[in-house]
Amino acid sequence: MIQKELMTVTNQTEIAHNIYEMTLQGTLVNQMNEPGQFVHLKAGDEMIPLLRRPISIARIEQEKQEFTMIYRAEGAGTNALAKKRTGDFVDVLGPLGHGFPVEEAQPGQTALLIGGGIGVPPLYELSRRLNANGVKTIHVLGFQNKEAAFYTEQFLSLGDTYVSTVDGSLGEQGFVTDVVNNHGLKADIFYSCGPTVMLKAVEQLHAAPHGYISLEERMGCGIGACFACVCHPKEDESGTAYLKVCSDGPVFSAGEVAL
Amino acid sequence: MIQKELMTVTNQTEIAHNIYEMTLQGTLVNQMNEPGQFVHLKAGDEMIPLLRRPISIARIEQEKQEFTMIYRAEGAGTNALAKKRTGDFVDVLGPLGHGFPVEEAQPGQTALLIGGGIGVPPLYELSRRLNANGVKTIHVLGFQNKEAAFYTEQFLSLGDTYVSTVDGSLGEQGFVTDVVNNHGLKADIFYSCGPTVMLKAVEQLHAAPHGYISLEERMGCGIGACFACVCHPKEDESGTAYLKVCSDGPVFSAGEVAL
Amino acid sequence: MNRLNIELPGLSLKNPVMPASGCFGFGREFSQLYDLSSLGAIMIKATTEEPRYGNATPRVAETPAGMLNAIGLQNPGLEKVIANELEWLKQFDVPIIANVAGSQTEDYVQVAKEISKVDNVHALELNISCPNVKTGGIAFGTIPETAKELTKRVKEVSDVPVYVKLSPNVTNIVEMAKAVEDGGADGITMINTLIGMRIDLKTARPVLSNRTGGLSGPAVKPVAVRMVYEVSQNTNLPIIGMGGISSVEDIIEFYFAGADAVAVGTANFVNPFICTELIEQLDQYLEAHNVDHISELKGRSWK
Amino acid sequence: MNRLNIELPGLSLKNPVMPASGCFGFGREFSQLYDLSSLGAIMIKATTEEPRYGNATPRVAETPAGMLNAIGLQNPGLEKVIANELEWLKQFDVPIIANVAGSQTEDYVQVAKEISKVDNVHALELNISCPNVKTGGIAFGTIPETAKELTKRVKEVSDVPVYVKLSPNVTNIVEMAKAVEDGGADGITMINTLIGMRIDLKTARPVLSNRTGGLSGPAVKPVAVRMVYEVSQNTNLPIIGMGGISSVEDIIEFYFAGADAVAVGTANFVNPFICTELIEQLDQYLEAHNVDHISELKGRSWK
Ligand SMILES: Cc1cc2nc3c(=O)[nH]c(=O)nc-3n(C[C@H](O)[C@H](O)[C@H](O)COP(=O)(O)OP(=O)(O)OC[C@H]3O[C@@H](n4cnc5c(N)ncnc54)[C@H](O)[C@@H]3O)c2cc1C
Ligand SMILES: Cc1cc2nc3c(=O)[nH]c(=O)nc-3n(C[C@H](O)[C@H](O)[C@H](O)COP(=O)(O)OP(=O)(O)OC[C@H]3O[C@@H](n4cnc5c(N)ncnc54)[C@H](O)[C@@H]3O)c2cc1C
Ligand SMILES: Cc1cc2nc3c(=O)[nH]c(=O)nc-3n(C[C@H](O)[C@H](O)[C@H](O)COP(=O)(O)O)c2cc1C
Ligand SMILES: Cc1cc2nc3c(=O)[nH]c(=O)nc-3n(C[C@H](O)[C@H](O)[C@H](O)COP(=O)(O)O)c2cc1C
Ligand code: FES
Ligand code: FES
Repeated sequence: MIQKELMTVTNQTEIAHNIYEMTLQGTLVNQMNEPGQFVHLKAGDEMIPLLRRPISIARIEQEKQEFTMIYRAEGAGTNALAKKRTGDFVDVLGPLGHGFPVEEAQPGQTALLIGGGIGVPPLYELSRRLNANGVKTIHVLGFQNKEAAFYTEQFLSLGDTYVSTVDGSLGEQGFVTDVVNNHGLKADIFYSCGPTVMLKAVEQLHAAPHGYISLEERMGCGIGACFACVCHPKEDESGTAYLKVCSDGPVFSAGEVAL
Repeated sequence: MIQKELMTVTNQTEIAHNIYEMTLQGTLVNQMNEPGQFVHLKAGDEMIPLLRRPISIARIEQEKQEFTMIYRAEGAGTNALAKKRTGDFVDVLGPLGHGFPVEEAQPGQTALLIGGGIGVPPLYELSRRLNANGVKTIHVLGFQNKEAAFYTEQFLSLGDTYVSTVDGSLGEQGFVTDVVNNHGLKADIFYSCGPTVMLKAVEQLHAAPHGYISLEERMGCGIGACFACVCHPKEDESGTAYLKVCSDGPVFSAGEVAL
Repeated sequence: MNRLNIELPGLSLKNPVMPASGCFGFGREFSQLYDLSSLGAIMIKATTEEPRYGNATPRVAETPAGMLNAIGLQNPGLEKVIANELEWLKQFDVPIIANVAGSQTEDYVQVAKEISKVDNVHALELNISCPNVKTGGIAFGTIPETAKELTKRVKEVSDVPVYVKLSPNVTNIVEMAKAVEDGGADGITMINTLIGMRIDLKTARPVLSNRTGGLSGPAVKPVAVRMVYEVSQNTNLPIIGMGGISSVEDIIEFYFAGADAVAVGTANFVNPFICTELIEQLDQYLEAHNVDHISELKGRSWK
Repeated sequence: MNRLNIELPGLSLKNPVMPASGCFGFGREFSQLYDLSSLGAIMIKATTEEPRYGNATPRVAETPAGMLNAIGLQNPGLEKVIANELEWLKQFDVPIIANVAGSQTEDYVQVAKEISKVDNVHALELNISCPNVKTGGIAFGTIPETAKELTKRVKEVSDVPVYVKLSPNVTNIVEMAKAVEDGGADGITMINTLIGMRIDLKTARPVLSNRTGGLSGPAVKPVAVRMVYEVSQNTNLPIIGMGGISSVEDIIEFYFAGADAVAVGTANFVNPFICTELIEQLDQYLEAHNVDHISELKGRSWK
């Protein structure tokens, strides 16, 4: 069930250049069960910025009623968020959307997790769940450069982890798809989140028989009411079919959406 | 000279119900010399509230580079101001306008200072200066009720002080003009600041041969450029003459302005 | 005591607060958050004869105290709206105001005719003011004679009262209001969005793929209040006011300006619970201010 | 290297940033704060033939990310403006754009004729868009034929190029722009304020004593950008863009939309040093973004 709650900041750390890890506490966490879902949030009740901001859930800790997000401070909304300190409140609406289907990977199988930039965070909770289910995970994480990279250690503790940066300042130089190709990585299923161009390339990889991708789109409501975030399904004879990233997604079956 | 400075809050105290005393420190204080001048200020660089707020200077302490204001937290601007804590910054433009002419009262003479509500604050620095010049001051301070009253002790330490409240919960019940009439107060000069209706009544008192009043008006620029704060001079044959409260005032000679 | 119930043509409202068209879909999503029966009414998303996909994304952008949208009338089409959405809405005790859109007169007439027959549709809202479609829409909303003609045609076929939604993007809003009054409109809803644009500094291109979009939210409230103020004094039609409402104080301001009821759009995105919260707060406000009935506040600024 | 100098009809600007009319008086107050010679130009307060007192106070009110004003063209009248204000301004090395207003054609013609003869007046800005005067003003700004006729008449008598200031309160801004182009205008300045209103919750009366006022500030920026975008593609006239500018990013947005220069209004009240600060920051921005000259940015959103 979707809740709206003023949640309490229990941790706010800049873990890379302009990249923040924030932990929030509240009963809303009870509603969280799928990795890949997101929250829609607002740092304060100001009219500027007016709209909420969608941010993925990166880690869920039910026992502590806490969840963690990782976000890049870029514009007005995320910068306001970055100003929050432990003990402050954040207005959270969530959990929203449909996440990654963890159960699609059978125990003993291998899952390939491919993330780019701020698309990396939701893969963390996913990987934790997969590993808990006895699924072997391989992680391929792409960043702009060394300064923008984060959570490589955390992923490493869950499975093989390849890191690439566009400028080669950390890990291999190149894109995540180069890494998959160069190492001939194969798996039973893949899960991916990142910029659309990356997802498009990932869909063409054929490193696994099937997989799931998580999309980004500018949002209004975040709950499926405003039609701001639609995308075209790949199969659409009428030309008027649509999927909403916020409520049908953000996670879709690879090949479902026209990228 | 008018300066714009991010000044530091060195004191913020709620001295009555929703009435705050705030002290600010910075080099801008060097420019302050007239009691009755005001500052035009903004709590932050947000676009809401957009405009600055005019607040009178209530006390100047050159040695410490500090000045004090007393304001009522009412709307968006003053409420934002009330949220400031010691060490925070406030964006101050000032000093602005023309204040009370202290030198119009001769040493040994008596000055009657009549203030209503948030019109009381500028009279405090005025009284300090007058007393420093050897002028005897009588203070008549009017408030809505006991909860809204402030600085009565401070004024008492400078001279005779009469307090009235509309509901009689503190001092005498009634208006400041009632107090002046009831006690038959007389002086060589009067100075007054408060709501326009009060100033109008004060001008009719004839408790002193002449005097000065300080006006309020909604402001845009605060420096005389936008014509938001004009008032009519009493003598105006053309019908097009005007005075600007922000730059020609806020203090005017009694009888100069059509109230 | 009920301070909030309002009778308008076709509409017996429990209270005068309703979500604005396009900001509430067909209610399904919000029904997960609260009971839709608590609303005064629901203005459903614009319905066209045929299904429409609308514009390419990005479809929304943020502006100072406002937002731009260029959804482009996306909707599943008349048939599905009736069969799925309105049918589903019947479980709630709430009147529906059906927002009707089209590219030419025949489209409007066709949709109006069919949709006005549906049980829970108590009124139509003629959307002659959508800035985000290339043909029709806005033209109907900016030329008085055209607006009047369309209103007349729709009135002829509608089984329920017809409200016309005015565009603020006109030189003379009173002239438009009078035109639709002459055309037989039963009420006016106003305002739709102002046409605006934002340009992306990195790409130097408009942020919205439709380039321009409709500006809504607190930023436009002063324009909306002014227009309600003018129109309410110059027509005899009831007005459902909207544009930037996000607090009880805003609702009161619209009433003082001359509104008979209000709709809340953009604020639903900021706080999806806002409509129910406002209904509760409005009642409290009236009680605290000793107002026996909300209708007493109408037009106080000019009465 | 000079990245900021701009040549416009009648105007050799050191830089393209100038205070907007009515937000800078005649410069006296700001001259206490910084050297007026640093400005690209100065658009002085509207001047009418006779002195005007303007509207009663309150004349300003705050709105979300904006403000309303209803000054009502207060000014000391043509004679005094020339004798005192323009004379005083001669000490600065800065071109003056004289904002000309009136109630009827003859007023405009008279003021234009006289004021355009003054040495430091390098251009006129025909104010056909002031929403705060009862007669004239706004009518000239909303009827294309009337605007064209007025422009023609003023052009006949003016010794300097004539810019026409467009009102955003029209259905079709391009039509208005084309009309004044046909009338012989040398340039366009846009936008003036949107008509808005705020109502005081305590008194239930409009906050402004003039009731309605002109909305300006960040809230209106999306409307201004959209209009500059449309007009710049549909006329050949240079455009001085304004409406909500308060940062270098805003200036860039107006350039991308199609402006040739920009004016800053309301922001002068928020930060009286803003014009000089923006001029400096604009130069830095262009350097940081490897732009050789500001004019390269014009119309990038549609080129
Ligand atoms: C489902 C989903 C999950 C996301 N998860 C994360 C995450 O875990 N970490 C993270 O750092 N970012 C994430 N993003 C991207 C994040 O939403 C944007 O970076 C953020 O909204 C930008 O806001 P801003 O205030 O910094 O920028 P501004 O430029 O002020 O934003 C202006 C408007 O554009 C929208 N916008 C701008 N960029 C994006 C974008 N890339 N995607 C969607 N809307 C955008 C904003 O929401 C806002 O409405 C996610 C986006 C989506 C849709
Ligand atoms: C010269 C001068 C000196 C003043 N000195 C003091 C003082 O020492 N202490 C104090 O408490 N107040 C003083 N005031 C009044 C003070 O400026 C207002 O109370 C304050 O601006 C209200 O702002 P707000 O954010 O609380 O209200 P809002 O309702 O948010 O204000 C909205 C707009 O109206 C204007 N406004 C509202 N009330 C007034 C008012 N009474 N006078 C002028 N503008 C107003 C605001 O400046 C703002 O632009 C003074 C006013 C003037 C003109
Ligand atoms: C995302 C979005 C979609 C909208 N879609 C419609 C629509 O389909 N039909 C319509 O008449 N108005 C539509 N509107 C306009 C609103 O109903 C309302 O008139 C406008 O947004 C002003 O109110 P607000 O400021 O409260 O949002 C839409 C507005 C938004 C923000
Ligand atoms: C207080 C005030 C007074 C104004 N007076 C005039 C005027 O005399 N003549 C004119 O053409 N425009 C006048 N304007 C409009 C501005 O020049 C400008 O077009 C408008 O405010 C939009 O710009 P902004 O958002 O930067 O303020 C005035 C605006 C304000 C806020
Ligand atoms: S954001 Fe509103 S439908 Fe997806
Ligand atoms: S506030 Fe601008 S002239 Fe006084």
